[in-house]
Amino acid sequence: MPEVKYKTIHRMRSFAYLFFILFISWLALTSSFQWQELSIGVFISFALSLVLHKNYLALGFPPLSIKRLVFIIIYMIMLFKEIVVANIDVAYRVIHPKMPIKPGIVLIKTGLKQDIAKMILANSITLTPGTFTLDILGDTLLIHWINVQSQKTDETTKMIGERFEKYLRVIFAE
Amino acid sequence: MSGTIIFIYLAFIGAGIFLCLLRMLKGPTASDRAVAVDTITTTVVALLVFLGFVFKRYVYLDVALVYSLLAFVGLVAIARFLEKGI
Amino acid sequence: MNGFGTIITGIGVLFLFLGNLGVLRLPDVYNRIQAGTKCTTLGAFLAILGIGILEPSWFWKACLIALFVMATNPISSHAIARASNKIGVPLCHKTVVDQTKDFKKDRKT
Amino acid sequence: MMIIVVSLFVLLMLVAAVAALIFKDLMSAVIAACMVSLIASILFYFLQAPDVAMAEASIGAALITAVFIVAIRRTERFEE
Repeated sequence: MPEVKYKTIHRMRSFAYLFFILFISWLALTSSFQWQELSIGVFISFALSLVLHKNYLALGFPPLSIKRLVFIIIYMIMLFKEIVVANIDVAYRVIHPKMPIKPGIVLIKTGLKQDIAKMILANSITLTPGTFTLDILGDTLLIHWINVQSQKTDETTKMIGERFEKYLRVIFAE
Repeated sequence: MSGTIIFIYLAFIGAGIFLCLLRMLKGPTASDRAVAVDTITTTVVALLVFLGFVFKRYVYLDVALVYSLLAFVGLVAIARFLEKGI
Repeated sequence: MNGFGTIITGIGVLFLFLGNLGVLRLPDVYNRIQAGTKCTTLGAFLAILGIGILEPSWFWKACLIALFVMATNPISSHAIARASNKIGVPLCHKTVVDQTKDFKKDRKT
Repeated sequence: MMIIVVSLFVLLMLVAAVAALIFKDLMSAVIAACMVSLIASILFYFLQAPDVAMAEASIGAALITAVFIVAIRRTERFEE
């Protein structure tokens, strides 16, 4: 019965991850190391992760590995750089007396499978220069673009989505 | 940080909130007003943390956390209602 | 360290002000959401981080609040934008292209 | 110095409250009322009462808005 054994290991691993996340957030919120608060935190995190680890499993996070960790850190740095560029861009458009905007609503395609990956992609698109996610359905995203440069779906996919997707595809690979 | 700099920062944040309030008064549709309230909420969270620094009380940071969480819940309720429509 | 934190907070406050100005100036709902989300997210992040640098014992809690703002702000703006796209709030006259109809065609099937 | 900032916020709260009275679209009036309680929460914060500010933010911004929205959904949205 290799299947059942794999499932048990998977479940225990998700339980451990959830316990770790909850305990870290407890430490960050209380920010004290007395033994009473620590023991209460361990107890509450244990009870919550006992109840909720099936929901965590349904989110579909991949298991952690060193390669994924490196890519997550690279992704964070690139995202922060893009956010700064986005802000300077929007601030320039706001201050300029004639407001050089050319807005429009376009479609793009994505190749990601999991819902959580699509959510991270949509939030990243929202925070980067000139683009804003309006709606998601299946593998299609509806994007509001403040400075339209192309109307074909292939080109917009290459210009907006590709720079995040090449990292997310590695992070969320099976 | 001296008193003059604190006053300049507070004046900038107050002027920003005033501009958003003007948009809330003018806005032709209800969506515009909801956007204005959303922007004001984020500005106010920064203002609350800044005032906590001015008053030198650690407890005041909790208020900023609770404020951002609850304003988020209220805005999502408004957005759900706008989506279903009349 | 003190001057560094003051400058970071100042940049954050400037971005907050520009975001609020953009909400007042830009012509229609979607453009206003663009300014109101991007500028205020970075502005609040930098302002809270600068306070954390100025008062080192508050640093972790300030980081927690900043991360929280950064996670929830796009979601609430996205909810409002999706609602206004669904009920058909009109676009401004500068708009070049609107492909919502193609998307809705996909939605029916 | 603080008194100028506090009076500015009182003025903003007054303007939002009058707007909530005037609007014909009841949804906009609910949004304006939400904003009144948010600014009231900041004023309590200025008066060094963080617990009251927390309660005002939770009740005013989340609970009252939700209750008003349920009420509008049961009745009609536009006042004539």
